[in-house]
Amino acid sequence: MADTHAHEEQDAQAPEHAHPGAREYLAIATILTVITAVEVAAFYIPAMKSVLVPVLLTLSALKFSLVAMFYMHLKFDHRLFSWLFVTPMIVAALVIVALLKLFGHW
Amino acid sequence: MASTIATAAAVHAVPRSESGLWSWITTVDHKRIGALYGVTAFILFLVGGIEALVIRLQLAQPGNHFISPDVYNQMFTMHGTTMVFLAVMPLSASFFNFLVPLMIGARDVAFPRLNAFSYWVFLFGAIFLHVSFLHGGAPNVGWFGYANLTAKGFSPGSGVDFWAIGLQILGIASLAAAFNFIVTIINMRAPGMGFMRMPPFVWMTLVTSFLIILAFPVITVALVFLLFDRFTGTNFFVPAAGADPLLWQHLFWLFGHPEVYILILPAMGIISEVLPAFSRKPLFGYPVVVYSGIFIGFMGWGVWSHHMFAVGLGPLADSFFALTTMLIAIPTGVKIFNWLATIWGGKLRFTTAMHFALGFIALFTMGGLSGFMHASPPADLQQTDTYFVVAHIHYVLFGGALMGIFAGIYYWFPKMTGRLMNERLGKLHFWLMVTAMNVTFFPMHFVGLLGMPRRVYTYAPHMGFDWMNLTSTVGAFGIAVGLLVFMWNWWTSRRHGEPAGNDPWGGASLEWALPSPPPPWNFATIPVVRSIDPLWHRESRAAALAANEPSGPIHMPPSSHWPIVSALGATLLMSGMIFGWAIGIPGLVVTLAGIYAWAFEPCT
Amino acid sequence: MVARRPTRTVMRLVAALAPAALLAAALAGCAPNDFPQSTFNPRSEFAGMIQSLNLQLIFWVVLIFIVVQTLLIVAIVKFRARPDSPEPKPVHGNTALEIAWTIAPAIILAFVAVPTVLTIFKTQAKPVRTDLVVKVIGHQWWWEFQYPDLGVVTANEMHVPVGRTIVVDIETADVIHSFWFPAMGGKRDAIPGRPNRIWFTPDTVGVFPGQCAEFCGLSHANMRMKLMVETPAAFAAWVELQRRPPAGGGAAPDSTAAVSAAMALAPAPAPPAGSPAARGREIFGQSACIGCHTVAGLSAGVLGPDLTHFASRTTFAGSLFENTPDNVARWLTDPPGRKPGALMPNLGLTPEQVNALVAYLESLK
Amino acid sequence: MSVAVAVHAHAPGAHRTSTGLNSRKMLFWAFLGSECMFFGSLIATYLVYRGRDQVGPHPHEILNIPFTSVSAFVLLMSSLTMVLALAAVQRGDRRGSGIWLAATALLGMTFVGGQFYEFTHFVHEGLTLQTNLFGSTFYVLTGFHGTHVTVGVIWLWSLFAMAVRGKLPQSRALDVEIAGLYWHFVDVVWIAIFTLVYLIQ
Repeated sequence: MADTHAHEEQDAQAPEHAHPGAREYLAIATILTVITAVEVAAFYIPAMKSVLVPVLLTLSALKFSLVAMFYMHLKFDHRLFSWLFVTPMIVAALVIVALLKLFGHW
Repeated sequence: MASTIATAAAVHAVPRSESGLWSWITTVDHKRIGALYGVTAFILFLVGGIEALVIRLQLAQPGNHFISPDVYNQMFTMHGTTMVFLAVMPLSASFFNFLVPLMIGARDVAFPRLNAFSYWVFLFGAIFLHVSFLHGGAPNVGWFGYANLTAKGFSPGSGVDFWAIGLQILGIASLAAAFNFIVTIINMRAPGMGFMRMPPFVWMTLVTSFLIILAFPVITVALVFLLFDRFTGTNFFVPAAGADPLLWQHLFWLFGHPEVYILILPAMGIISEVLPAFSRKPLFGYPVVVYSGIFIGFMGWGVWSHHMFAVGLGPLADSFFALTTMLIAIPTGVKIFNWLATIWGGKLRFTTAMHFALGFIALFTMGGLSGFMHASPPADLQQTDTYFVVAHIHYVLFGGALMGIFAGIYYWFPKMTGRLMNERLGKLHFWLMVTAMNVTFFPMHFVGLLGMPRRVYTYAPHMGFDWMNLTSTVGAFGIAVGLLVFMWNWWTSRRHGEPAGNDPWGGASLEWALPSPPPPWNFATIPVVRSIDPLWHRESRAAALAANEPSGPIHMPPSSHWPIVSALGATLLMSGMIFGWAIGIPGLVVTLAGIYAWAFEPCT
Repeated sequence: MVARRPTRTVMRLVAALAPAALLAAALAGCAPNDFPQSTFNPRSEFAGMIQSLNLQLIFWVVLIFIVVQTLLIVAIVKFRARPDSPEPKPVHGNTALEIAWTIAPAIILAFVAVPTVLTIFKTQAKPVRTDLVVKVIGHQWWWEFQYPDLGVVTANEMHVPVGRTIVVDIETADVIHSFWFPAMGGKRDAIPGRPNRIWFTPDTVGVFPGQCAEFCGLSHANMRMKLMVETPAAFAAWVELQRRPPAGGGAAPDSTAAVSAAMALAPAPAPPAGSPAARGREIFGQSACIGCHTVAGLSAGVLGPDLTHFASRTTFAGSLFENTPDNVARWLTDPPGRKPGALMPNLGLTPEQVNALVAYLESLK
Repeated sequence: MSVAVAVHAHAPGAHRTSTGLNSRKMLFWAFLGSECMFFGSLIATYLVYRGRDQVGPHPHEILNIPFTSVSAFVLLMSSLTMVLALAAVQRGDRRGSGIWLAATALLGMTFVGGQFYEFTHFVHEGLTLQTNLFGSTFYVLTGFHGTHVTVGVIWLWSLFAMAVRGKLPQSRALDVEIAGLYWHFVDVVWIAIFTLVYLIQ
């Protein structure tokens, strides 16, 4: 019954949903570049000082998700892969936050 | 039945390369790797046990001079390190290896060569760690290796280096195995075996594997810091540079607490298989048992600082970690009640395996309850770092993990060898060990509450705990006698035990459909699973037994010697940190060659 | 036959429990003399709070233990396979039951969690008042006690007045140690670069042993100490003695000066010329002793314990040995041989030199 | 009744799987999850120790934002070339595969070269591994990241060698996809490091 199984070998073509093409990849790259430029700019603008940390954290999280979702295909791949990656990431983030708190950083 | 015999004949007809030393060195068969893990880990368990006996002899009376304080410190460090990393973890890994593919209806694990690699790295790491005895003394800073005692200035010998590098090597083995079992369990299940039809042992293997892949990177990083401090003079744990030695403790217990669950969850999985089989009743509340296991695994990440109440974290952190710790008591309690409900109303057969499973419930409950006591920080301030905690961990790890492992050995020995173990000797082993275990560890509760700190090589007379320590020492030798009975039983039953047949106990899960021992390919046909206990239902039983009827060619992965070569290379490479370039450079070359050859070796 | 064995297990468990309960009761009320380092012998309000919490915990733990083991035993006895027992019903679960035994532990937890959190905040609150500050410094492997407000420095034996709130500042000179007098309450770690503090109010006069509770290397087992809880008058007399130059004579320094080093004390007067003690003082002054030890007026070493009032202590070397001339002589002959890992080296002293040093040290009252 | 046991060589991961997902890819995602904890611990240490130095140089005195912004940009662009390489392999475009794989590897080498320059420069400025906590945590964190990039570069060149020899057909696109996952992961880690270490001082 192995042969009759619904899921065929699918590693080669990965034919799930419509993968983004070169155009989308370029668009994402442009967005990433712009965000990076904004981040660096924010770093140099004195007026941003008070909100710098939340702004930078948000922007880098955005970059992170764009790369993970589009370049790493998490958006188009099986949910399981997202689970395998995002759960540890959340644990890691919580650990960082907890350690900062325990060492009295705020 | 005829087909079973024919299949068994095929096993004996396998080519010559399937027997002999070389076949074991190059094997990728999960059952053989399981056997290698089991035997190696048991030998190391005996080494750790001998270390424990030495410790107990030294503590038999106050002011004893049986061994020097330095040897004592080496003994308790190696006892802890050995029992955690070289005995209980690999014994569990032995069960993962042998059972998981059989239970989920697979021919092997997802990555058979990676599996062999895990074993060889584990073996070489264990040997490396023990080389320290011949090379200036074993590690002597405790299995927890608190900074800054591990700094070069306070521990100038190479023992700490051996410890840190040895744990890194063993970490590679654990990680590789854990990745393998995650993928195996998610991806190699037989058709019809949904997640909620997996045997509870497989579930606990999955949770344990996730804990390993998340916890080991943390200790890896901590050990990297330690090695940098010791080899290059960095400041990670140097208070004079502004560093905080508590960082080590946080990182260590961030790993260490999940590690506790890595040790106990497999045993919980084992008894969740054994209790139903000998009660003739399905596991009570299977989904709840599974979810409790997952919840315990997840909560294991939020409680680590309860190992550190005495360091003065402040009332807020103390309260937080006290409450999360107490929260874990709920799923643990739920599991215990579910096990009780499983046997309740059953038709109990008191085989040796059942004895050990019931012993698990009784003893693990005690370990859990003492754990509940020091979940309360103020109470813990009187208990932590005393023998009370030694009693607690031994009720959890001996009364829990080891009782579970022995239940598993007696339960699956027939499947592994095709013969039954001697029940009379088995019960003698059980009663000797349970009695001796209580004689050894029960007084430790009181020794601790009476004020004896742990990790002391001697104690003053007239403190009121002389006779209790002596009792513990006597008990430890009782455990040793029990183990001798077990070893005798194992040795003789292997050759002369009663033939077991496919299913001596009337088990519910897929492995009992197969001949004992199973053929190299396990399932001649991959069965279709229609229920959680396939062998207990008429129609799914037929489907499961059909697994022995061949229905086409079988692809099996070929043997490979590259895993052992790569493992040897990696170990030599890391040993180079102690033994110098002459070992390190060849190690690097062998590693790269091994990985290259591995990557381009035709295989499955 | 086989089935009966578990019954015996149960009986054995019950049998084990009974003496355990008796033992617990005995310990709780017990004679402290038999168990001097017992945690069930609270002699301060800090220890008392822990004790009452601990007793609550023990109550619940014993209760749960009895319930679970009873259920286990009953199941084992009642449901053992008999030739005539029917095939069990394949029960897969019972939602109501499972909810019940999820909630029951949660309720018990609430009963424990509330007093736990209250006690945490009570014991870690700011001290209601501060009668005496003692700075404890852990060393491999001995304890140093400084009384910054009194200008007193001593080792291994901590003196405090009864009924007064003692604030203990805990530090370390090398690795992590843990300060623990069970009779006074819980332990607290001495961590490099991270000063810690506890406080307690002793309520009974007496001598209470304690020891380092965090593994700190080779001689961790030998890092013991004593707490002398004294009447205020006796404590004042002890302070007076410590502030005096040893062996009488000399004026006490200004008591308001907060000094941490014993160097502020007036110099010790020399023993009568020609006596063994004088010869000992000479040897002390010329040998490696002065590199590590302070004797007011003679030396200012800080690596080893302050010896200015050595003879006023009942024990020495991590409270390991009685302070007798014989013991001190044996110690001076080979310190690492007497206490493994002792940083004090074997100075290769002749018996004559040892005797002179003993005479000198025993004169430092 | 005879059981044919064939020791068979065929494409890796070609087995039927219960989820229909490729086993190697799944292992790799689990590995990346594990790597999250690895870098998480390194980053946590860097952040915990920030501002505890007894002696300089301190981060704000030495970190060169314009220079590192360019490095970060280079690594971001290498992620773009990486997805283009994968797309080329999946199309069976042998020439494109080679070009984009080489471009990715070269961008990666540029990044590593930049890091090498940065480290040498910092050492000249008086910041070594041993100088202070900043030195220890900074070099070990970014050094481990740099090591990951270096491993990725070696991996990419091996794939490049296979591509130019025509040994990277469409059927082996998974090999490139997995290398790509690794490469993108290294990129997102740098996104985090760039923000947490360089920009938030």
